Amino acid sequence: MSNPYQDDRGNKDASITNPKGQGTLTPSPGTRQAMDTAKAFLVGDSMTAGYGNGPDILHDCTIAVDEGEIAVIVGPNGAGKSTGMKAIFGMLDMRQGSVRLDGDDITGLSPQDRVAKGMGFVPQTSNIFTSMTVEENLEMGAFIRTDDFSDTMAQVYDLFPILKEKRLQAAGELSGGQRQQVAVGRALMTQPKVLMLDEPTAGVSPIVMDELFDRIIEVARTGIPILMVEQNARQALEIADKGYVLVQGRNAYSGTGKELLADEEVRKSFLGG
Amino acid sequence: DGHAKEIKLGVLYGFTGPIESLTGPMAAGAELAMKEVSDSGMLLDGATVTSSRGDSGCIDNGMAVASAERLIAEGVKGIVGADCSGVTGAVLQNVAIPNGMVMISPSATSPGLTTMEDNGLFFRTSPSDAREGEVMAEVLQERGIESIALTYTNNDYGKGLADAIQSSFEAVGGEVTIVAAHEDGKADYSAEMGALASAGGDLLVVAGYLDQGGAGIIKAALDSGAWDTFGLPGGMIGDNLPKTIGPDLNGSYGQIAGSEGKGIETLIEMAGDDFDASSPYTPEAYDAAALIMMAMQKAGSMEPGDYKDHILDVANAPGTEIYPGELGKALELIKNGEDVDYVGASAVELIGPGEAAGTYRLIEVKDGENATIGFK
Amino acid sequence: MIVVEDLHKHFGGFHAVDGSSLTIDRGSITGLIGPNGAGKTTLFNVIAGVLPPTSGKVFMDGEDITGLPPHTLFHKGLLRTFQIAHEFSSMTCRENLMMVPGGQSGETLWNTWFGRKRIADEERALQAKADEVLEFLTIEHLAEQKAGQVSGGQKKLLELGRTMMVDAKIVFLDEVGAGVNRTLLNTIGDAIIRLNQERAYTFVVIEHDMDFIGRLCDPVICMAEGRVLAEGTLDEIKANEQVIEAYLGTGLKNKEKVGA
Amino acid sequence: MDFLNAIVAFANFVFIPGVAYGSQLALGALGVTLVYGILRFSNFAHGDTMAMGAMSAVLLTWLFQSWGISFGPLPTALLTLPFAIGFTILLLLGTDRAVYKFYRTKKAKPVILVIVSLGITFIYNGLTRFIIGADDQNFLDGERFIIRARDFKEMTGLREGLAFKTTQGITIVTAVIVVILLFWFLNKTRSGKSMRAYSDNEDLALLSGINPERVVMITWMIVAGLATIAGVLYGLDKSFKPFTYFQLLLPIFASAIVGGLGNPIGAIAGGFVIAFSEVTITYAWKKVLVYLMPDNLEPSGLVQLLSTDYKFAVSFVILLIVLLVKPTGLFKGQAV
Amino acid sequence: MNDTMRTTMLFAGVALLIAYVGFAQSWNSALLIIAMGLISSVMALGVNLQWGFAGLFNVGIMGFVALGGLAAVLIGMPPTEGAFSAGGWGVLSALILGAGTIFAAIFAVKKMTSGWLRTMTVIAILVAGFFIFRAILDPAVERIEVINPAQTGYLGGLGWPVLLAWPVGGLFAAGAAWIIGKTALGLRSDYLAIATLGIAEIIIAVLKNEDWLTRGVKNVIGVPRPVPYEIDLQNDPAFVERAANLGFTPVEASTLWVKVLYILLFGAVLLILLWMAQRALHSPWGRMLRAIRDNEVAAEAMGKDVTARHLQVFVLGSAICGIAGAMMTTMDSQLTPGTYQPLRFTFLVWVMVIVGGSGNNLGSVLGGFLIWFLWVQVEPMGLWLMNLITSGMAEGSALKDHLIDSAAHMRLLTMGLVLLLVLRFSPRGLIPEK
Ligand SMILES: Nc1ncnc2c1ncn2[C@@H]1O[C@H](COP(=O)(O)OP(=O)(O)OP(=O)(O)O)[C@@H](O)[C@H]1O
Ligand SMILES: Nc1ncnc2c1ncn2[C@@H]1O[C@H](COP(=O)(O)OP(=O)(O)OP(=O)(O)O)[C@@H](O)[C@H]1O
Ligand SMILES: [Mg+2]
Ligand SMILES: [Mg+2]
Repeated sequence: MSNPYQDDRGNKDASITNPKGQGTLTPSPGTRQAMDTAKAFLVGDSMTAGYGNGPDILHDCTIAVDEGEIAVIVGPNGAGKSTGMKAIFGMLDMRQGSVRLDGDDITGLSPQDRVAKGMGFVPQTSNIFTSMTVEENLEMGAFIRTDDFSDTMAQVYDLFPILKEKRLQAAGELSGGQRQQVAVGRALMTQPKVLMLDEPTAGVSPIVMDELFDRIIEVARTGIPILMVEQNARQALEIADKGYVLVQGRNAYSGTGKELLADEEVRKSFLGG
Repeated sequence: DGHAKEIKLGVLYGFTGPIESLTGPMAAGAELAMKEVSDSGMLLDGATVTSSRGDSGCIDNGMAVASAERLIAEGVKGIVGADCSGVTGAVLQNVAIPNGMVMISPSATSPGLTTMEDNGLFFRTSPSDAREGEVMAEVLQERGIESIALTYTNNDYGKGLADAIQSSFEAVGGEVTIVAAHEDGKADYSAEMGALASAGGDLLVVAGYLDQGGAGIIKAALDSGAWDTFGLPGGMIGDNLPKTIGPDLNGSYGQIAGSEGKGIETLIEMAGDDFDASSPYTPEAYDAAALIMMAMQKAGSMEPGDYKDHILDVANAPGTEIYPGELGKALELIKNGEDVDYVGASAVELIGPGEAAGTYRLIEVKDGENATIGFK
Repeated sequence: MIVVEDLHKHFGGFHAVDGSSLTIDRGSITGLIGPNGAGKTTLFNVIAGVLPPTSGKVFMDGEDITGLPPHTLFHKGLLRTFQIAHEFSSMTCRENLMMVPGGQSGETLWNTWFGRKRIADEERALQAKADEVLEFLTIEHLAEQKAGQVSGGQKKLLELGRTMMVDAKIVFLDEVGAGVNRTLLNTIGDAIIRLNQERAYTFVVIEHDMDFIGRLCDPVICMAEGRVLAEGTLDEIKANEQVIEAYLGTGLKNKEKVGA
Repeated sequence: MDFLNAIVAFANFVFIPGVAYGSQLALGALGVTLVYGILRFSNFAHGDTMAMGAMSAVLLTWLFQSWGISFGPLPTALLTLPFAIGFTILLLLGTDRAVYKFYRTKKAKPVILVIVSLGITFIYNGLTRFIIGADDQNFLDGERFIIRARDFKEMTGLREGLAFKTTQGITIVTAVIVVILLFWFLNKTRSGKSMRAYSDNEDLALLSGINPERVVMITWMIVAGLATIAGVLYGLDKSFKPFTYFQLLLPIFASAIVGGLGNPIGAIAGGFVIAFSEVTITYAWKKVLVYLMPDNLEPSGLVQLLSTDYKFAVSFVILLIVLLVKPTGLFKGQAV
Repeated sequence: MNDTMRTTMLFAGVALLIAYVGFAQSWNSALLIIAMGLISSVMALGVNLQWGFAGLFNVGIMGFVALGGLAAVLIGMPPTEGAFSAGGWGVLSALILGAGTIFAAIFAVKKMTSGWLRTMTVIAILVAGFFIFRAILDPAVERIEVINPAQTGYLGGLGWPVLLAWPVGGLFAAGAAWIIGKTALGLRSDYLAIATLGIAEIIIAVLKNEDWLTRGVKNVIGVPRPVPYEIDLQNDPAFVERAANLGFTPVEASTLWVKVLYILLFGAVLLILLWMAQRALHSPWGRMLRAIRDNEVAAEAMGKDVTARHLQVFVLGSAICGIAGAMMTTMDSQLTPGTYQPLRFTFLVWVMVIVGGSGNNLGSVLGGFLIWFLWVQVEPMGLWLMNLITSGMAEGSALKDHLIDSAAHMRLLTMGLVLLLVLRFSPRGLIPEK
């Protein structure tokens, strides 16, 4: 089991306390798929990781995304998609492998240092401050920014009009889909250099999902790489430049979004036919 | 055999808990008597007496009993203690009686202890509160006080004393406008003061502890201008009170168990700077320890079973009067087969089943000090 | 089966459910769709007794069940899942399922002391059942894992699994699909259909995945702003202008830029 | 005139003491509520932290007095406050380093932290008694009263006096200022918001770039300030005695809870609720009624609802009633 | 296997500590620690049931323990001559009337539609009821309290065998817990805690101030015992002879024997309760409670009646504390309401539960013994520590004297240190929940 001291209730992921994502810096040999990660903007290279003292969840898994690209990770439940995201963000013990951002090795950095380096992340669960108002949630997204962020906030409100309506309401009182919008909005507020989204569209309505994907594409086209996990895999892969299929913590398939969509095997096993 | 023996006496007080600030001097008082006897070399052919302290917690039966058991285990031959009436009863019943251990409490004043089954093992050098009530009523009457408001610390001591004061005062024709309890160590006494002030009265009698709620009550009364003189029973008499309250206390008066000058003054002198011998129950503590040792001498044995029957002998007349500082002399007299009448620091006179008859020193606060203005 | 009459639920001045009336037929699989914040979950919560309604009534089989506590409704055969997974995090996944059935004799203190044999028998049966469900959900390897330590999607599966542990009359599923792998979701859909056909469960399903809704549900109810906007078959709903505007949208604007 | 007398009597014995005591409780409750709100556990050591802070102020006051420094009509202790707060900050940060940090990184359950803070209480308590002794210490100097009861009577010619102490005045003013500052800090400043964010969702706070150790540090520093101020003001008004500070914990917690844990405004309101329920319900109305009623209707008894023995019980009954109506306190507190 | 080893080792360790006291100090002390350890374990078991099983934060243990103590007095003490005829009926009718008032008020709340009229009616009922209650109660109480106030001044008890008081103490506590649970169990975490804390204070306030019931702060002394008195044993030639045969002096033998008897009684109670708790925990019932503790909303949706279960556990746990309280008062053979302090009777028990390992019954038992051991043995440890520290200092130096004098204050400090050390090395308690 992960951490014996931990309060199992609520979102208290013990692994996050790992102050520095320790790990050896030797990249392990190649993955099954030849991937050109050398010059990718953000790459989690040959990651092997697990929670606390538990078993390895990720096995020599590599995920990379390049500037202006959208990379989508798909896979069955429990495959290690979220774990991979957390590993890239330094939220758990990396046992092997490295993470590089824009050429720098950041394997040893703490999550908040990675934020400072310009990484933005929307976790899958507990991704909002429930007791704070919507507006404060967004402000917290801009915590590390020292410039005036009212423009960005206006953009977020533009994207998710419902949030503007509810901006003085405690985020915990929102509906499931609205919370998701707050979560994504919070990450956008950071104006990150790279954006990582763990199932951003879970629970949002079709119309908002479309808006969201639109926006993601727009963001990506401004040059910001986007790495996201999606279960709405078909829509996601359609807009993806790169797709990864994870199975049991390993890279099972990867290719462009189109390639994966075209692959019969992938479609049947992972995209629901 | 002329060989120096060592006798251990237990000192069982609440070193922690609500009267923790009284117990330091009390223990020192008892230990002073032991030192005096040891130095004299007269007890049972030159025995030295040492003390072994135990914490009664004042209000924690479990702890008190455990500490007492420990003292027994250490082989004490008598216990000076306990302090608060509640734990005294518990220790007496659960430890002293079963082990046949003599206990002399300097400060357990509850009338309830008077009649408790004790197999002749329990004594106290402080009078029962019933007596103090009478004395106080007389004092008040002499001063022309017609009505009092009465507040007491909410424990057996305070309650017993308040009952005694109330009934005695009413018996001499006084009026008690209100009897209100206060809890010690509480953060605020405005509520009590509100009720007391509303009831009114010529004087506010505070049957509490001077460095517990009692002081807080007096402060609250002075602050709100409800009273400026106070009646102070024994628990409120001590140097600390004028010191903490300041000049406003001048003119307040009361009484404390204690004898005419000589005994207590000698003790104060003996204590010097080491501890405050006029602190409540410190003289009584000294006397309690002294009594045990003199009874041992009289019995020619340090076993509680042997000397328990001699305590009343040494405490009361006839015999040569013995004051603090004269323990060596007393032991010598006893050795020579002569009678002694131990007066000690608190004018010990044991009555009934072994409790002090009670002489009281009348006190008035003058110029920020407790001045003795008479005896009763 | 379930009739909701002019139901209102207000949070302060905000009308989350604002006069909804709807009927859920016995044996149907009713889809409930609508934009985020339309009041779907709130409606569920009111029906399931988690929230007291501001006004309005809920009937089940003609019986007024308004405001009955959830545990009573459970015993009447009304089950629900939670949109945001509510797992019992310090218990294993298997225990998460085994705790569900009501009336276990081992839930009475007396029996825990003096009825060990009976409990043991029941437990064996329960465990077999739980393992079956776990297997169906493809998470049998997690049986001994603490539920707090499984992936987000797996938690949703557990949510669903709990409703499969007992014989329910009506099951309210609040976005079981969100976060669940689509291939698995298809299997789940099959199971729902099977339960519906073989065991005559009635389902009410909130989902934002139109494929899923389309495959399972008839009729479909679309809510918006606390009211029922439209009702009918999915095709009818899809054709409804208001629904398109409020909910479905018209697809990606930026799509053509992809891969450009 | 009688009417005025009644009002003055009421003000003197109920209103002013109630407000002063309420402010004292409120200041204490602010500290408790802050720890609860941000570090998410009930800090039992708060009473003894107050004692520690007050003790350092007492010692410093003595030092200052021996140097002949005074603060005019105000108590010297106020001059020592900054230094005493500094000491308490060091103390708390040290304690956090040595003790709490470990459990924080282990993500221990709140109840473990509660018990740990009980251990800290024992240690602080022992230290205080060890350093300064168990006795009462009076360290108030300067002008004791703003208005004395006697002066008031002379001034107004009323039969009832009204006393208003300097310490009461200072306490009330301080409480108001502190709560405004705190409220502003938590709700309007970046640091304050980051503290609330941390308390809400620690993991997400990390992802927003908030440095948790900094949040914890700021929290303890504010708590140290609050505890010292509360402890010193209380000590000035009553007197400094280590044991009472432990006892003070109970009404302080009651205040924080009635108001709603984690909510500064609630702490203030709670302090007054507890203080006034103690003072008013057990008040004997005789004195007031004597002034108000015509002579023939004067009450014979004390007109007291309950004896003061039950004042503590009464305040808890009120607390219960409040909680039954509002389960998380008057101002919607948090619950872990 | 490993876990069992660890548990066994820990218990063996505590046994060793106690044995050490036996050898180094006296067996009387050691047996006393065992007896009080047993009582503490029972209390810890009750709290563990509430917190460890169901997550109910009860900080009112003191009140339930005191109610148990009250039972010992009401069952065990002889009735006071004439007290009942003097005021017993008055008190009884006042109490019935008081209860009636409250029911009337509840009835009004339930039956009337809300509005100012209802509020006024309820207030009117309560106020009127209160004054009538006082009008009947006060004179009756006065009549009881004047009967020999120095010795009795209260109703006295039934004069029944005091062992009966144990279950009755449990019932008292259970009754109180039921009322509290009915009203306050809707509260969560620390709010429930402070509510229970307050109720405990109220119970103590009643015991302290209602002299007719318990003599208040004047204490009831001499509650009869279920075991023989040492003195009687010492005067019993057969006993003395048997003791002599075993090589004991009569005093030693009698004091030890009495304690052994108490230990057997307490041990039996603990074993029965422990067995019941263990069985309950490892059963669907325990599973249901854990589910409720983890997530009430979901448990409720899965058909578990959370309120009823909470009430059940709260009542059971409190009853266990009540039994422990009765046992303790029986052994002390006196009820001293002033001694009930939250620190000693509530927080110390919590420390036992947490240090032992919450959620684990064996942990609670271990915690009960260990913490009680420390509570009474830490003082000599503190003194020893001080002597050690000061051993190098000059005789009679002021600092040395100060340090030695402060030794008693070191108890709390040492206690705190030990507590922190244990929790440091075993943050989930010594025997953690699995
Ligand atoms: N406790 C609350 N206090 C205030 N407003 C609330 C509360 N709960 C929900 N709301 C509001 O009620 C509205 C309906 O919420 P509900 O959760 O029912 O939406 P939904 O239809 O389930 O949406 P989604 O598809 O996003 O889950 C939302 O606008 C939400 O902000
Ligand atoms: N906190 C945790 N402690 C221990 N194991 C965990 C924890 N969280 C997840 N796991 C395990 O790690 C594996 C991968 O989980 P992860 O959350 O990465 O899956 P995922 O691919 O994101 O799945 P999903 O699509 O369901 O979100 C799962 O088998 C899960 O049981
Ligand atoms: Mg995931
Ligand atoms: Mg919803």
